[in-house]
Amino acid sequence: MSALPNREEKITLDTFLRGLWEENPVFVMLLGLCPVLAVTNSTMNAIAMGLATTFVLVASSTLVSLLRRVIPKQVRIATYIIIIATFVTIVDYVIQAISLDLYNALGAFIQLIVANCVILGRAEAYASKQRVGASVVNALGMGAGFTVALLCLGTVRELLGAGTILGFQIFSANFEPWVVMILPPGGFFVLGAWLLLFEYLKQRKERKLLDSEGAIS
Amino acid sequence: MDPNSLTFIFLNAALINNFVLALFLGLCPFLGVSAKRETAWNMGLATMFVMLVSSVSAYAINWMLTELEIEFLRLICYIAVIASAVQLVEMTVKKFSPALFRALGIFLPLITTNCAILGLALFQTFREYDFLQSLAFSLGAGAGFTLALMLMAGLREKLELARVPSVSRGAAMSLMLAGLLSLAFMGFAGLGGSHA
Amino acid sequence: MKKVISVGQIMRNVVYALLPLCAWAVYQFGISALALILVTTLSCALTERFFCWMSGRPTTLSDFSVIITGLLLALTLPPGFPLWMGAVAGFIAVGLGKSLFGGIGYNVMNPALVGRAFVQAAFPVAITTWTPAFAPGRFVEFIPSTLALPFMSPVDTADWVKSHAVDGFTGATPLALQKFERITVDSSDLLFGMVAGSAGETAALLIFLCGAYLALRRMMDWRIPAAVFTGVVLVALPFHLYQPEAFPSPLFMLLSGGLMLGAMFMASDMVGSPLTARGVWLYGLLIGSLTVLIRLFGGLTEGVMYAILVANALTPLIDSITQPRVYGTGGGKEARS
Amino acid sequence: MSGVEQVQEPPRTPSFAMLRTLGGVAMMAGLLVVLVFQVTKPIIEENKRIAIEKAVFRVVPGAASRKDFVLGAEGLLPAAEAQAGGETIYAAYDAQGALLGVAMEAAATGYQDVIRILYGYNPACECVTGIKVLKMAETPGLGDKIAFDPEFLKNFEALDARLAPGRDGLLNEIVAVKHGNKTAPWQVDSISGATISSKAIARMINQSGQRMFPLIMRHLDRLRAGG
Amino acid sequence: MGFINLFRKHNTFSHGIHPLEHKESTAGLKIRRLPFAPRMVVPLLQHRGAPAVALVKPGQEVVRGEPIAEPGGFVSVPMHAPVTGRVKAVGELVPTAEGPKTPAIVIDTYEASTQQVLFDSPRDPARLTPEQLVEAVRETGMVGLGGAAFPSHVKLLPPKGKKIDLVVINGCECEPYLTCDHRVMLEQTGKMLAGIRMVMRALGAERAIIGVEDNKLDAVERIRAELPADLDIRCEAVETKYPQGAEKLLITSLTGREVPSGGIPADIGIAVYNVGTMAQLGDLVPRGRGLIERVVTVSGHGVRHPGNYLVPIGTPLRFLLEQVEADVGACEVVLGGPMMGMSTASLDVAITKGVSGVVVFEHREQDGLDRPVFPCIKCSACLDACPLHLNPSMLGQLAGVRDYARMEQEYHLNDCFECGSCSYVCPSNIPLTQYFRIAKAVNRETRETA
Ligand SMILES: Cc1cc2nc3c(=O)[nH]c(=O)nc-3n(C[C@@H](O)[C@H](O)[C@H](O)COP(=O)(O)O)c2cc1C
Ligand SMILES: Cc1cc2nc3c(=O)[nH]c(=O)nc-3n(C[C@H](O)[C@H](O)[C@H](O)COP(=O)(O)O)c2cc1C
Ligand SMILES: Cc1cc2nc3c(=O)[nH]c(=O)nc-3n(C[C@H](O)[C@H](O)[C@H](O)COP(=O)(O)O)c2cc1C
Ligand SMILES: Cc1cc2nc3c(=O)[nH]c(=O)nc-3n(C[C@H](O)[C@H](O)[C@H](O)CO)c2cc1C
Ligand code: SF4
Ligand code: SF4
Ligand code: SF4
Ligand code: SF4
Ligand code: FES
Repeated sequence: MSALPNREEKITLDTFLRGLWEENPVFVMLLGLCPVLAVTNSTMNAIAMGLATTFVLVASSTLVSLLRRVIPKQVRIATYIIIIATFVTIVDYVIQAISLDLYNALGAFIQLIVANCVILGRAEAYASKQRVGASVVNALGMGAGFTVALLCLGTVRELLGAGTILGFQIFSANFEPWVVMILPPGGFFVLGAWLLLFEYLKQRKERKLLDSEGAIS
Repeated sequence: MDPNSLTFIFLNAALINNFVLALFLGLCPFLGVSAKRETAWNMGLATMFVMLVSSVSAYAINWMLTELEIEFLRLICYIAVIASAVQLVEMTVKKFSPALFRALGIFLPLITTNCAILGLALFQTFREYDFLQSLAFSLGAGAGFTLALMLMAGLREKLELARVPSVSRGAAMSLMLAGLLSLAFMGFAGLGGSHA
Repeated sequence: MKKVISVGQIMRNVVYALLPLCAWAVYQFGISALALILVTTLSCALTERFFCWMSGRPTTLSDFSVIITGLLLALTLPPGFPLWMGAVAGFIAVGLGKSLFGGIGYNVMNPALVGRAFVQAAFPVAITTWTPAFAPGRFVEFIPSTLALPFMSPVDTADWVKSHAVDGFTGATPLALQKFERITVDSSDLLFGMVAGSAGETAALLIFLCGAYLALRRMMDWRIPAAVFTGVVLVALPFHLYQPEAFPSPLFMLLSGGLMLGAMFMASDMVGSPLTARGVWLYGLLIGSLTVLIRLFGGLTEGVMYAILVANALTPLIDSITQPRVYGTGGGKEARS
Repeated sequence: MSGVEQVQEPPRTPSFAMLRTLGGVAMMAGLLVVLVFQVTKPIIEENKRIAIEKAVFRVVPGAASRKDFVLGAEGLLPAAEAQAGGETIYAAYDAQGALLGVAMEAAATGYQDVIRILYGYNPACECVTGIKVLKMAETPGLGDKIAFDPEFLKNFEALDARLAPGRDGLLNEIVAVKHGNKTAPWQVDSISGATISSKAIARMINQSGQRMFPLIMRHLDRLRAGG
Repeated sequence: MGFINLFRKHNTFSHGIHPLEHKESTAGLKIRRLPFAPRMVVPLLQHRGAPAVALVKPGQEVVRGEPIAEPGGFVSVPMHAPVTGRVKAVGELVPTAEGPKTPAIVIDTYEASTQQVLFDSPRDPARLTPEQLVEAVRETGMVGLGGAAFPSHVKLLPPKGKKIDLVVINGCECEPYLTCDHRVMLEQTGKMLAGIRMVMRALGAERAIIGVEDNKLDAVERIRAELPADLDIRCEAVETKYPQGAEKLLITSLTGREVPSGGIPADIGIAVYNVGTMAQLGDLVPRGRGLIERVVTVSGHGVRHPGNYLVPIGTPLRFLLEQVEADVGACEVVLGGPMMGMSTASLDVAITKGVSGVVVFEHREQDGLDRPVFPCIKCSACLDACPLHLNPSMLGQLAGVRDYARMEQEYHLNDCFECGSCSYVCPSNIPLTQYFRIAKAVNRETRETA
């Protein structure tokens, strides 16, 4: 985790991109894993969850940032939680209004967005100290990072587990799905495999860097 | 076995639909506090305890909200009431059993708002459990959480001594271990259902 | 002053003990079983080689442990299991079950069973599709599902089974028959492998003898199978006495399904089992009782694999509560004279 | 940072600021939620109604309208009038208003967890006319076929559920048999490889039917009349 | 839980191992004298405790049996000249089997040096008070000949408040190859019993038990035939099993009692002596002489004339091996028994008071040792072997990640007496005992620097 900015920050591309990669809440910080694993047995669910989370993230960051000068220290966490819970309740009803099927597929995990520490973490570590603009951009970045992670899992799991993406047949009709991928163990395995891949690439890069330095000196 | 019996609810929450390994609830503490058996045990106890408290409070709030017909405030109330209830109990414990407090203390504030606790409250509401069923559910969920945590901690301590390849050290390995545990727990599927 | 057995010797002997089982499987199920055994073993070996190469370690093929993994894996799969799925199982067994944690000695769960559990969850239909033993023409003709194209669904074997009309073959294992139809298969059929089931699990007597060879040569801890059997009997007997028609006898429990193979060759893998004698008893009793409970009250007909995996996961905890009592640290002995 | 400190400075006490903020935020939250709730409530209810209707019409083919009743201690009452709890049943009528069938829920433990279904019963032919799975956690590709496998669903298009002469239970127990072994119209032909899930469906219909069908027959007139 | 004793196998301890004995080639051979080497090397530290302090100067003449060094502290012993000759050097650094070099007195032997010991001051042990007896033992320079080389007089002065009521005499000789104690029991029975009598008197002990492994029943018979009537001394056969001779286990085998962890036999009122120690004391104290030679088993496939030799202390190993026509070219030489002994790199080390055997292995005999080391496969063979019921598997794994502190705190590292049983049985060929030695050394060092 890079040092948290204490001074108010200028909005740069980095404010957004940080959440997408360098501080990716799922792959790097390993936060909010429960929804990531629970709802990614299909791409559709992953997208819906990503959007819902991003919305709550952005909305609560905005409000927290707006109110940052009037919230006393002692009650700030309580306040944040109430704010977050409010937006989650809103999302919950909106999704029910949009599609009951989707709502049933996501189960309790919409409401559990409240417990997702990415959101509380952003509120506490960033939005409470930054201007609204920067907070929104940062929250969008984090939301995007979270959504990308959900998609990384959702597509792999749906593709292998059902042979489809977003319900469209990708492989030949005779493809034998790997059911385990949409079962709970599959969630762990796929996330584990992504982390392995990232670690492998990182180590390879470091080795190359070392090698090239060695060659120079 | 009757799906509404207390035993079945307990077993189901502990083994078949284990909170961590099958429902994906409480993963952050599961991955974060499972490096050592001792902390895992204390964390498990703390969680079980908080689950019990929140199950009781959720039952009470839900009853009240239903009476007042303001269910739409459920989520906000749950999270606020559970957090304060835990804080209250924490203060009581601190006063009457400092030893217990030392064991559980550091974990309590961390767990209060995590998704296993909230999930427990929400599930018992959705499934319309009565008071006793809610208790059995929370105890089962807590026991299952502790079991998963202890298993994980045991395995991780064992692997501390292994020559694990550099790539799989760390979070990736923990996830793979969780996957293997989850795979093993699939054997409990359908336990207690009558199939004759 | 070294004149004890080496790891390589132990592993080689286990391979020897497994060969009769493989031969029996081939005799029973024909070339499909042979092909399956070859494919899983090859897949395991190649995976081991690959991961050793990836992590820059010397190859460890020569210790033969990976051959055991391959053979045992094949023996636990249905004889008509598609070969490509067998290859997947082998890859997962060694990759996820062993190499990920550092290779031989460091795996936390039995690699062969990790592979099997994975394909059981991935391909639940294929792994519960049984074909008859002693089908005519089994030495010249593959079971059609065996040759499914990689990543493609296997063809339905129902017609093939019909065309080979083996007397009264129902496509159900003795355990499934017992559980769903309350038909108990004769013990003698179970002893000699005259039933449906995984390639290497059917002939209880042969498995017992091969395991006994290992136990006698002290390459395997006899306590583990003994404890598993005890656990089975302790749990199955009361139920059987209470309701003989509903709950099968302990003998049936011991001889049916993968219990014999699991107790003799898989629970006994020392890497995943506790260290002390007390720990091993606990571990074995746990496997035995869990197996019976899953069989009687679970959703699955067979529970040996899951029981062993769960017990493997419990091993570190069992170990921690069964440390040996060190000489001279109490236990009341000092007081005596 | 400085902003926070300013707020805490006297003359206003910190606890006043805390209360004010918490109260304010809570008010705002309440308002927002109520607002959204009010807006979405009709939509959601409509969604739910459509969902139930779709399900009822599916399990009672040919239905055009439905009425909800509660079958409980007080006997059969229209849902709106029922005070004490009971089991909700949905009576379905054709375009002319004639009773086509009754839909109700049933549940039992399947392979992984509890399976809940809605199924239709036709008092005229004394048979089950269709099922729809409402909730399950069966294995994808195996047990979950109970929801859509046409061959399996065909079992329930006219599943014999005649009452025994005493009118207090079924004449023939509804049971699942192994795939391909169906010989009687009250048997359910299992999905191969998912016997457990199939048996769960048969079992839940049997249990529910043993109890409910005699009651429905008793209140048939009321149901026919529609209230 | 007395009834459990009914099932306890009598006269043995639990666990332990059964290595091949290889005693047949020397067990029947009488003790023979070895000629003097032209140059003798007497290290000043041949025992546990403080080094001795030299009393002689270079160029000085010494007579066989004359004291040449005095004790350097309470836990220390004097040294005596093994030969008549001229001191060539004092304090010269010489190699040892353990590795680090140590100062020694080097003596050039006069060719005329006789086997006769001229340095005598006879006395009657029966007349000495216990205190005088202890002093007399100290003057002999006697250390434990069973291998540990702990100064014998120290064991005669038990810690305050501890009363010794039982003396256990260790005639197990559980190490493969070694037969020197066996020969001593057969050939010097009387001297040995005399030594036991002295020790019992010095300690005020009422009873003594001589424990002998049941592969030496001839020795048991011989001893039983000569047991004195006036003393409560018994001779018991115990199971032949390694490491039966470790004092803690021998005590358990003979009495069923356990020495507390971290304690010494004196804590339960017992003192343990080796049979060779007793025989030498029985010989030396009445004559007022010092310890200048001991019986050493020389054996192994690489030795042409294996046997038991009475070797002057300070004889260079190379000389000894020449005398028995050992083929040293392609061999590994172990001082002590093969299980506990040290494989020595240099042939210039001297035979010291603690060396009970010299075993010469041909390389092919060592086949197992160069097998590759595998990771621990948790086979639990080592747990079943460890006579102290430690968990060598876990200790080894912890050593692998250098968690030495945990080895000590949780897994009783300090109880391990490095018997080598675990390494012997390990199919993965893990040098467990070696790891434990290193771990203990590192822990000791960290404690000292802390
Ligand atoms: C559920 C749970 C989650 C945790 N998550 C984190 C985390 O994300 N980051 C972290 O540094 N410590 C985490 N910890 C460990 C912290 O509790 C640790 O004690 C804290 O970082 C120490 O901070 P302090 O030195 O400021 O007290 C977690 C602990 C628990 C029980
Ligand atoms: C991973 C896995 C998932 C399974 N899922 C189901 C399921 O969803 N429904 C079911 O009835 N049986 C399920 N089974 C159980 C077996 O398929 C069981 O043997 C089968 O139901 C017996 O039916 P059969 O007699 O037709 O083979 C599953 C088994 C495994 C290994
Ligand atoms: C593993 C081990 C094996 C031993 N084996 C013998 C033995 O066979 N004979 C023996 O006299 N002493 C043996 N000892 C030494 C004894 O424990 C004890 O130190 C000795 O008997 C005391 O007598 P001493 O001081 O007269 O030598 C052994 C020690 C250990 C640690
Ligand atoms: C008695 C015995 C049983 C074994 N059983 C298994 C087994 O069930 N599965 C397996 O993968 N390897 C087995 N092995 C081989 C080996 O221990 C295994 O590959 C290790 O788990 C690899 O670290 C066995 C070895 C022995 C000696
Ligand atoms: S706050 Fe919740 S989501 Fe965040 S780390 Fe803790 S348990 Fe996980
Ligand atoms: S190999 Fe040689 S030294 Fe080793 S036990 Fe055998 S004979 Fe003895
Ligand atoms: S060397 Fe130590 S750990 Fe090994 S067997 Fe001997 S006493 Fe036990
Ligand atoms: S004998 Fe060796 S391989 Fe076996 S448990 Fe002990 S250390 Fe491990
Ligand atoms: S515990 Fe972290 S998201 Fe569930």
